[in-house]
Amino acid sequence: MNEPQYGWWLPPNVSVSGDEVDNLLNIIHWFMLVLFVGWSIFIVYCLVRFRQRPGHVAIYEPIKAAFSKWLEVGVGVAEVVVLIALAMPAWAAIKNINSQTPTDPLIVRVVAEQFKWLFHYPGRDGEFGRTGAEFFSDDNPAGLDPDDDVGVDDITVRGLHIPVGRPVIVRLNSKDVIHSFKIPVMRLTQDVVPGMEIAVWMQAKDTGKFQVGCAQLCGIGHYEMKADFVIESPKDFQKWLDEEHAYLGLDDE
Amino acid sequence: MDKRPILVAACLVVLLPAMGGSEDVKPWDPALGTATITGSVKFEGKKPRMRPIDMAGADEKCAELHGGKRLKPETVVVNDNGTLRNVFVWVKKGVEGWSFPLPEGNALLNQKGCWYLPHVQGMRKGQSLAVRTSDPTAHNVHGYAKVNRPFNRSQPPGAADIMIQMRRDEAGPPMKVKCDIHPWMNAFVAVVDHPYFAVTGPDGSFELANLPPGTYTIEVWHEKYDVMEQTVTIADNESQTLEFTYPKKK
Amino acid sequence: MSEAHPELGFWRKYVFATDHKVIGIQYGISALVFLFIGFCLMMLMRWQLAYPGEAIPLIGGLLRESWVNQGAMLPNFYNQLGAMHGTIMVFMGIVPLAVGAFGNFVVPLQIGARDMAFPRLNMMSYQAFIIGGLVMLTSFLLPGGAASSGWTSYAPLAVIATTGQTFWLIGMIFLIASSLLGAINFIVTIVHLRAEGLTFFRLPFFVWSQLVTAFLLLLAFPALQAAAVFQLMDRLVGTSFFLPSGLVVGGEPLAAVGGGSPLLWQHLFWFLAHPEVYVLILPGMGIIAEVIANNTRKPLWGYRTMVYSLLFLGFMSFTVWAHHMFLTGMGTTMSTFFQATTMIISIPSVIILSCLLITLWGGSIRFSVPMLFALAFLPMFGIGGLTGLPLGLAVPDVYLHDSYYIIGHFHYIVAPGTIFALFAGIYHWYPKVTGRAMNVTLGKIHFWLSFLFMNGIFMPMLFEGMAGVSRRLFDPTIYAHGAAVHGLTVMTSWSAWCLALAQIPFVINFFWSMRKQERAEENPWQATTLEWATPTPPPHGNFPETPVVYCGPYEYSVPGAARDFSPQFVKQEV
Amino acid sequence: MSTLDLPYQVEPHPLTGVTSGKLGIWLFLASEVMLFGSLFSSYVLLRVGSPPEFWPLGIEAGLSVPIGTFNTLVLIGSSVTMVMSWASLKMGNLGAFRRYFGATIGLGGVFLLVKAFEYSTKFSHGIFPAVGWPELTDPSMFYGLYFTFTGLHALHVLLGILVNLWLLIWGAAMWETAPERFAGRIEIAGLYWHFVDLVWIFLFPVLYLL
Repeated sequence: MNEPQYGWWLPPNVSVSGDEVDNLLNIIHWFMLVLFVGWSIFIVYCLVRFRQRPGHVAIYEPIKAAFSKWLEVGVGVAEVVVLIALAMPAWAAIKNINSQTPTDPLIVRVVAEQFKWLFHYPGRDGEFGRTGAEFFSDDNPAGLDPDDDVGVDDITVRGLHIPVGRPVIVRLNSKDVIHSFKIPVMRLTQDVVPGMEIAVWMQAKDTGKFQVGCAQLCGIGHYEMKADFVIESPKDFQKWLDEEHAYLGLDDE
Repeated sequence: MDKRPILVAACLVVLLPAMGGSEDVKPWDPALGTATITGSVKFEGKKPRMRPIDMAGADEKCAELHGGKRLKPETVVVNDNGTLRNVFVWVKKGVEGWSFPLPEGNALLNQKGCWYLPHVQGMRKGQSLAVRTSDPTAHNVHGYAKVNRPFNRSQPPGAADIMIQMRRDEAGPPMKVKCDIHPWMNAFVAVVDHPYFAVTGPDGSFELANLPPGTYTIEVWHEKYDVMEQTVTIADNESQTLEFTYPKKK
Repeated sequence: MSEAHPELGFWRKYVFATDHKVIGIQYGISALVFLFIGFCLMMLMRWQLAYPGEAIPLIGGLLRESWVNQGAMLPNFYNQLGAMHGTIMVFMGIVPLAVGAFGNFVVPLQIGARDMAFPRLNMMSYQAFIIGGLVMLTSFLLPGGAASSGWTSYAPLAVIATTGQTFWLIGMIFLIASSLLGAINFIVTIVHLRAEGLTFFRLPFFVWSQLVTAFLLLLAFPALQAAAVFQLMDRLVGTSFFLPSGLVVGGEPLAAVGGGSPLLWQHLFWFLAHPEVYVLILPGMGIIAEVIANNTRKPLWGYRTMVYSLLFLGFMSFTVWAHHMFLTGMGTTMSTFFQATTMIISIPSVIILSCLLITLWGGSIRFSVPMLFALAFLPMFGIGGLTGLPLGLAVPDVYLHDSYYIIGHFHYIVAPGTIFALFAGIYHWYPKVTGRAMNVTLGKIHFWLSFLFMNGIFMPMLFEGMAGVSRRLFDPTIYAHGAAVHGLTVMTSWSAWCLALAQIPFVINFFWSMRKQERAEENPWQATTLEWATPTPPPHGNFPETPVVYCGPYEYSVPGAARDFSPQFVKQEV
Repeated sequence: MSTLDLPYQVEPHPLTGVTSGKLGIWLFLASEVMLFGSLFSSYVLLRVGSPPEFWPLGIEAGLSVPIGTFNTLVLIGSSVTMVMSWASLKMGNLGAFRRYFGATIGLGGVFLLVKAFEYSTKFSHGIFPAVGWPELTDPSMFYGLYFTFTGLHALHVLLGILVNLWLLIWGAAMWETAPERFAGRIEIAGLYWHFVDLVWIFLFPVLYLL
């Protein structure tokens, strides 16, 4: 587990699809910087050369309209390029990733509530127990049907653990208000809207211990709505699952 | 959000004591308190499984105080002797005639290791509930009072106790207290205007001592299995034993 | 019949005034006060962000015990401050100042009208505005405090929030009514009451910007009105337009029928709120255009192009709202559409900006105080626009959405952007309003300090956003990446407090000049537009004799002309 | 009043061909169109989003089509009398104007009374904006939308009635001083009234029939 380094620019990226985002961000910001510096130079030059002083008079129409159309056209073109050449493909890529069902994904059900995350893994049997809004209660935060034996071995924890390299599908649900599932190191943000289940897809390329946060104001405890985000080697992940299973205390019955 | 039921309830509770107040209320004479009601609350059938709570994933500061151990919700705690813990027992009817002196001090609700201690407690009307934090992390105590005034207060580490005075009876059902920041934290506080209440403990028994002779309606309440009641008539220096059994027979 | 006006009593003259100039001043004063209040709320928040959990100095002890713990701020208070800061600044500060104050005072003068088309309607819209504002402020006195669900008031959070939200909605309905009445008034005034010879393409750019703004207000606000009615119903009557079934709040099922849609609120809200963004910026652009033309002593470059861009901008602003909702799980096609429209809408803004830039070329630039603010506006607005680029594209937005980056972005547009434009306007038209010019030295101090600290506030936010810090966090240091940039947070806070100090010269200047400064002559800036054709300050009825317009708005340095400015209202012998 | 007599209060503006007041009311109506437009699009969004079994036809939900139809006719009638009143004013017949205009107000009142009756029957059956369909606890927006839409519309009608009353009782004094201007005001009031009528003509089928 390497200690993540955070700075004044993008945090470390541990997502396989994150590089695309980072590249786009960096390219756009270089483009912005160039444009801005260009403007500034132009302004400063004008301010010096055309400052009001004795003997200097303004020119009624210094430039024919033909000139400097290129500037606007240039900007327009640049934006179209960014849009068509970079943004659309990247978005399409990510969306496709989301839409296609990856091979052997780990499925995690997430229940957002004021003001914590709850992560729901299928147990040994590999399938989720029946859940429903009517089952939610203080001792049953995942909304599992108590009469459904499939759910007995399900694992409900407050921290998100995923194995490195394996595709993970996160099914986002909210109990109460709109939350937003944000993992900066995965370059991932997705609103969690009550009344609808939204699935997002992610794949880690590196291990480490990070944080999940909430990015949509959800009330008094919004700032405290965080959870551990642990990326482990498949072996450690399996070990963790076994520990969690042990906590359920099913075997000693 | 629909606040109307709360309002209606509040109005009723404002009015009812006012009406009831018309009958004369004598100051309580301790010499009369000679009778005792004891009993226990049994639990039958398959006890529901409580899932262990993983605090560490959300807030390490909470888990630290429990070592590696995982707590389970105190919703249903069945003692080894087959009795049910955290049941609130109180005299619902029969002691209206007296006004009892208030005990010194406040009722304490302590937050320790992101856990409410005690889970269920009774207190006297007019007393204050002192909500204390012994935790290195922030809490937000949220009282879902239906009769008293609801409260919702943040409590950063090291903050002073939050005092909430209970001006009205609220025992049927007791008010729920939750921490907004740590959703697994919940507790129940019953407000009664006489000293005859108890909460079943590790042995599932209760005792209501120093009762005057008379006829009483004893009510037991459990957060999951709701209420039951029995009526008992008791004479001077007499002691009677009551048996309650959860879950209720259909 | 009305040529002889009876002298009006105090009430009719200042309180129930129907004269557009008095109403403009009323708007101006109230809006400045609201701006100041909103700014104070923000300074409180900055303390919590810079020094989380520490007692607020001086006033910490005086605040309500439900808001602070031993003087240190509590989260619910922070959320109230956040929500009300946004609301006050947008709906009660900038729009009333830009549209209500400048629009009311300047537009009729610039088009040579005697007053707004509906003077009493004008009075009513001011009164609706002030009522709405007071309702908003009084909500702080409620037991649960003011609205705390952000200025966007997203459902379901806002629906289950405390009573403050109800006040917010009612206040908002008043503010909307005010804006609608105002918008109608502006459009009719500009279309009908232009002086003889003042054709549309002889209108000053400022008037154009007000016209487009009025249309945006007129057509965008009703959506929020509908949304507000729905949310009021949800809160008071118990309907569930925005509440889906099976909500569980605090472990208890919510007592509502359900079946509603939380996203409906966002659609209605942003359908207003995106045009609203342009309502915030367009009048500013108009002021800047006036000031730049006047201080470069030459016509605006590409005046017609700018006007067409303006119209295009206004139209397009209705087609981009959902780029605020990329993360609500909308489909690829929709997001692609809204990305495209967002890119398209950026082009006219770029055109207007570059027209203003190019106008500098070949001018004879006079560094008056208004011009300083105008010159600062150009790069600041530039940054604001550029940082909008990554947010308009879905992929980077997925990362930057609801982070400090977006806060930096829109604040660069409205704070060093619009607010600088408004300052430019104040310095530019102050002589017209009071008859006295403002002190230049104080003005320059005010400018340079404000310029410095504005950037000190908002530049760090962009970096915090890149570092992944979410907005609206009571204590960002909870997160590792938040703690890493805490230094920037502290810098922001100190800049904010210094910015407050930097306004002192302005306040002194504002009141001192009213009494002490020497009288300004009728046309101190040697400007060409109609407002300078009236006596200063203008009398009731504005123009002694109705003016006639002979030429375009910015006839500066006309070759062969006697002076370097040829006013619209003076016949040129050529 | 201390306001100046501004141009184009009586004579139309050469560019737009209408008086300032008329242009103003058209703009106001435009914003009203946006208001009800957003209401209707919300209706569509909510209806599409909810399963059909939770979305009754007006009849199934217990709305009475005859009463609705009657109210529709009442409003249309009031629009007609509104036109007549304006016409008679143009012909300089103040008495006829008073009669027709009064009739318009009266019909508006009838509409509101009928609506009040409809509401009260709903309430007496325990039907409120906050209940679902067919079971009162089922997730249905129908009654919420019904009460919100008709309520807002009723408010518009009420506003119209009040303004018209003012014009009839006090405003008519202007007939002596500035008849043209007064006729203009009546025309404006008429435009608003026709709009309110039009809204109902949309509301009626959407809520009662579809």
